[in-house]
Amino acid sequence: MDFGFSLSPSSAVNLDTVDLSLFRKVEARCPDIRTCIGCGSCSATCMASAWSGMSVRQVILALQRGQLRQVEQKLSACMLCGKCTMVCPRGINTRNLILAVSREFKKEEAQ
Amino acid sequence: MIYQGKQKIWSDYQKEIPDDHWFYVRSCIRQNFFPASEAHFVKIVKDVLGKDLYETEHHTTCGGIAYHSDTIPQETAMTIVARQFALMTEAGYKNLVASCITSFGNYTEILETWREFPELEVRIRENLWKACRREFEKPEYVCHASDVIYKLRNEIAEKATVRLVNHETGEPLRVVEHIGCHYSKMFPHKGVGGAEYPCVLSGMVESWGGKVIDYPERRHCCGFGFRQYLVKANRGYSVSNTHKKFESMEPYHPDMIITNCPGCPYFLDRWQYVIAEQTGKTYGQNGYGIPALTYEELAGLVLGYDPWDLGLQVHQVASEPLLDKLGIAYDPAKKYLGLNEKEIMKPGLPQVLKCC
Amino acid sequence: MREVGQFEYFVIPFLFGMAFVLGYCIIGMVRVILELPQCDRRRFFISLITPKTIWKNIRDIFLNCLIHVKLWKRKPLLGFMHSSIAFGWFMLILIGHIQVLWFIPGRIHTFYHAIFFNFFVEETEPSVAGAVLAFLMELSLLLVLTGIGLAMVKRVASLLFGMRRTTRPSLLDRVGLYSLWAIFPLRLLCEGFVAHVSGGSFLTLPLNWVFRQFLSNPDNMVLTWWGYSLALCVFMCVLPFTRYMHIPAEMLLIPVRNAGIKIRHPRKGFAKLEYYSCPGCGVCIDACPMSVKKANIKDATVYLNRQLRRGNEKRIEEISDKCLLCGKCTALCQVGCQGPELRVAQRSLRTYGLTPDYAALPLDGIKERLAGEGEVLYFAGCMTQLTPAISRATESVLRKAGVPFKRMDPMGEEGLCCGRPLLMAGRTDAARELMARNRELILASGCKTLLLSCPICYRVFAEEYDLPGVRVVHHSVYFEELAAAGRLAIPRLSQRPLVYHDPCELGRGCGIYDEPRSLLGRVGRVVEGEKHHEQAICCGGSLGSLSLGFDKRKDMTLNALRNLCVEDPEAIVTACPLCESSFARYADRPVRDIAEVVDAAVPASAPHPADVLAQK
Amino acid sequence: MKESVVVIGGGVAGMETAASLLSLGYAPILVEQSDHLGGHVASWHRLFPDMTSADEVIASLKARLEGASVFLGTGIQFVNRLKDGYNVMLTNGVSVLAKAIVLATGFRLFEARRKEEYGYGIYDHVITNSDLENWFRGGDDLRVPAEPAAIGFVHCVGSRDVKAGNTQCSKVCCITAIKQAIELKEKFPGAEIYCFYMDLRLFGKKYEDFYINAQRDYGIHFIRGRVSEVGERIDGRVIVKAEDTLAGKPVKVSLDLLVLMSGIVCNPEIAALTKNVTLERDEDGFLRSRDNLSGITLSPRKGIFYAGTCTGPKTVPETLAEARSAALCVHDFLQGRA
Repeated sequence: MDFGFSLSPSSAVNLDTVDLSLFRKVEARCPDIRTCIGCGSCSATCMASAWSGMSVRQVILALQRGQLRQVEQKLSACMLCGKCTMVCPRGINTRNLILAVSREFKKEEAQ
Repeated sequence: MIYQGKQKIWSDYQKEIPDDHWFYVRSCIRQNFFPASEAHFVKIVKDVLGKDLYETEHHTTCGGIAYHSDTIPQETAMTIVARQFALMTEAGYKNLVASCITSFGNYTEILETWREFPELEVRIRENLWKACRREFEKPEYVCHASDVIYKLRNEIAEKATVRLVNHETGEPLRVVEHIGCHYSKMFPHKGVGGAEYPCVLSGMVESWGGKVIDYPERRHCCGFGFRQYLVKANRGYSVSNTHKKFESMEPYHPDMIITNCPGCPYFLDRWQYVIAEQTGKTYGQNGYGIPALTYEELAGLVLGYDPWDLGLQVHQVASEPLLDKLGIAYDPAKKYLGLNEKEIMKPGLPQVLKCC
Repeated sequence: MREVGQFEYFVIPFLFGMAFVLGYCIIGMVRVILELPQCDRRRFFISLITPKTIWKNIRDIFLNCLIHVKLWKRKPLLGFMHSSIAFGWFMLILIGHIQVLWFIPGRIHTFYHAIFFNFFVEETEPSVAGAVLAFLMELSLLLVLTGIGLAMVKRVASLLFGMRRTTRPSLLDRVGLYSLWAIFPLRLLCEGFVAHVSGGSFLTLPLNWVFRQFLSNPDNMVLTWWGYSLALCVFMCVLPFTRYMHIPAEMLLIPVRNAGIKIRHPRKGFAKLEYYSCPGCGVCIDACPMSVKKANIKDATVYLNRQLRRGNEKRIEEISDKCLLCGKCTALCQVGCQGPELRVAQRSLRTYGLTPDYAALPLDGIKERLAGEGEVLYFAGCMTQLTPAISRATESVLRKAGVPFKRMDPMGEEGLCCGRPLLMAGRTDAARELMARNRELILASGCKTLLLSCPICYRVFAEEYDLPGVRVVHHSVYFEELAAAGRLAIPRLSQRPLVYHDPCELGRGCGIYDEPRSLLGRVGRVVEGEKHHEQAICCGGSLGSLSLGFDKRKDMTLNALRNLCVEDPEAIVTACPLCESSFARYADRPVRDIAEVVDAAVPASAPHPADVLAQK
Repeated sequence: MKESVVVIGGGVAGMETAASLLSLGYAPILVEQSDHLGGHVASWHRLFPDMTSADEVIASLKARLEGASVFLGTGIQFVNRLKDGYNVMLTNGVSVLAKAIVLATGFRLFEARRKEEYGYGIYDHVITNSDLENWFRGGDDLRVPAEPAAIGFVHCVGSRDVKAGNTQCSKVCCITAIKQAIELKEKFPGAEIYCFYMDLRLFGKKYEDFYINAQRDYGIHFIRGRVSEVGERIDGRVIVKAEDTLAGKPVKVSLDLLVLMSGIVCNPEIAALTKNVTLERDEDGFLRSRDNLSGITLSPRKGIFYAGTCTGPKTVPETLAEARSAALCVHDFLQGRA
């Protein structure tokens, strides 16, 4: 029956059931992903963030929360210029991280 | 769960509830959806327990729905409430009892606001005088009707003919108690047992022999949320809230839900039908739903009133499985007979949710 | 006694080894040529019949394979060691064949007569030609033996040969090495035994005299010939599986490279030739800036080549990702093995689940802003955004020189990356897409000159972009031109010593060494670090490395700084924003970009030379 | 005869003050209400940042108290102001006349039960930082499961919280939570550990290193967001809800153990102590120093001094340094120099 409205999926992240497989794979290639403190320097300095929403910080977070579609969306315009690596206060090798994510990412799993 | 821990919290939130002489204000929603509940509240308090409860046909809405739906300014709501107080003062009462949780919250909020901003009270007094030449005294006590039943729960238990146990197994029934948001979430000290582990309803359940279920989403709103339901575009959000609660309580296999708010029994009841239609899922046993009752209906049941007199037939979820568990006799043929055995017509049956 | 034409069984091991190694190399060569893409193959064949390249090939093979000129330049002793073995051996083979042709021309087809010549002949030295040939043979043998002797010394004291670190040979390498070492002393022994019969020269004749003092039965000497033949056999049989494969591989590598072919696939064709041409000498270990940390030694190009031969995928990946792509290993490598290109090719093999999409870039808006005619278009680049002093100084110098310009990527506005970092990461397709967009913008700007601050950008714009009518120039070159043309009035300030650091991409990458120095020389006294020009040491900040973390780079930067400060310069000047940031992090003295130094030197109020002329 | 100085409170602040006074040549009288010295530190297991054993710290402090008069199990009946000093009446009937008193009355741990939504004392697997230390010390605690798969820490319980009546930062909880998280991870390497924080305030020496280690080497997850509520699941695990503020999304997780980082709040008993001799208190309830920059150990009253956390949350090294400073102030005062 069409009520004109329907159940909306929860926006909450459930850490009990969250799919961390991609995060674990990326973590294995790039363990310093864990040390992100979410300061946002990477996004602030990003040449692509202004026109694409690119944000390494959000990618790291999305990986840890299993939100694979956001990973794709937030990484789509990376030019690998390395500014984020230059500014990261924790010395995270963000380029390596981006490449690791790009390699391990599987489009079909993100659906 | 450490029960003693909860008792300790409850002891911190002992609310003073007057014994007698109440000025009763009804609920807009309940008068329409659960008229028998209010009628039985009056009946139990006045006739069964012999207390003094005063009502006047001159009282109006408290303005709560309009206030929470952002359609009237606060000052208007305050002036409406001031008029209720004036009616109470004129009738010579000092203890206000609201049937509606939102009204109760509204009264409490307004009194607290006046306490913080006395100049506002002065202005409202002027407004009221200009509008209808009335004056008021603030109530000494503001209670919710469920506070009164809570206060009288042991007296009711003494007179009870039915206990909240499965009459076949002797096991206490598993009861979900759902407290209206405006009862104590705004002012925890104004509710019996505070906001986190309120015991206004659990006290009744335990006193009448049932067992209260503590499930993770017990604090969650029923889904009404005023704007969430009243604006159709938001209704998906409303039903999703309710769905979340049912998913959370499901593993506990509750036998029933009791509520003390106008909206809650309505939404916890009706949305079970919508969820069943949309997801194919039901939460009671054998395809039935979980009956969601008002505390007055429950009090009426334990006192031995006829389920159809209590208005259980106006619920979407069939209450027969519950009545069977309790061992309460009922006549299925009379379910849809109204006052004076007048046919009130049988509703159509839903596709998924099993109803009798 | 013995007669020419008599067959001796001891030649069989040699013949077997020879047949094996020849067969292996021919098959390998055919495979490599077949693996070349068709266009490259055609190009190769054409080069083989082009006189210019023929001559170049012969010269290169002679100079590189036999004389090892690069090693001579690096350390004469090391060069001598290698060329004495290679050239000496070559001469032994060559003269051996001349001897056969001279004395027993009918046997030239047998292969082995040239190798075991002295066994099969008698009395060769009485003739003048015979004596000269014998003398030359033994001179060559002496040369080889000297080389072998030096090689033995080198194994225990490599530092004498200018090598701090050298590779650890594998087991087969050792077998090859010891058999190689054994061949020539055995040959001396063999020929010493028979010198009284075959004739000989200054080495074998005295040796023969000594032997005959205590050796009665001359038949025993057949065993030594067996030993000699077996040593050759062992060497040739293990050769394809050892570093000595570089001997045949390099002979093909040189013509293929001279044909102008580039690495396209890390395992096929040209790349295969490259890693088989690696002699495993380990020069690249000392060359590699990462080698300051012991943990990185195994990531030098020589190990990449070794792993590529072995097919150890995990290590290949690791080594490929770690490299800074500074290019110093190639600059020092005697066979010119292109370590960085091999690694980039390896990186480009990967498949990615995420492909970038640059469609959202607001191209039209930028085009509108850039529209103009004939101005200099200044592209500061991503890294310069983090070192605004460079772009500010560049703009200021342009203004002082009266050069009208437009900024392609103003601070804080939408900017594009040049595409080089993507290329370095092997993401060629994405890089091409990005480059196409940049190209569109540059062409839309109507500029005639594209000025770059960053050598990373400069290299890709210069090498990979197709920008007709646009001159791509790095600011160090451009400013030098302005100064030379008198458009920048730089008063010679002082004799203060300034060291110039060659950024990898500008120096080794694009061969620009002189202009920055000459520009800097207008401001102060240019001093050099211990290593400079093509031997300059990477600052450690390179974008080339994918996996090297920040904490792993500090030692490299410190080492590069130590190298730059040997002359105790007042300041370190470079021409790359990345080098500047890397050095500034740890340096104990000011680190400046050349643009900043020039800007500070040109007086702000100096009238523009053109204006001065106009007033006159 | 040596001059007597009354030191009220036998925690690390009181002990260090008394020890310093002793070596300055005074006769300190150390009064402690409980039956042991060491205060809160004595109930702790190991101390950041060097994982020093708390018992060792207390033992070395005790050793330096040789010769001081220590009254254990003794409270203060009243303090009266005399013309030239104070009369301190102890609950054991002893009356002491002293020119100087040092208050080292310390703090209380926030009563975690008051944050009802976290269910301390109600849910089976919710404990406090101090319960956890007790467990580390070998104490039994049935609330700590044998093999937890997931453990959570809630920072700022009762700190920086108007609703809890405490707006101050307790200063030590961030680093304590990280220390305890690492200790738990060492005990239960298979467990996922989540720290829910509002801000991480890792100001002290080596604190940031602790934080990086916790992230990098122990894989502890830090989620920026305050836990809103805790519920109990049917299997007895607790379910924690918060907002992941960096993601802007609600987050929930089921845990086998939840540790509440109870904050440092003022010691309410100060009120009784200062009945006859009024000492002003700050809005947060802690004693008000003469000034917060150079006179933190000075009370506004002549002859009364403060040491340690009675003036606000402090770390152990800060407390000890302040105790020594208080002893010196007493010395200056008794020498007539201040």
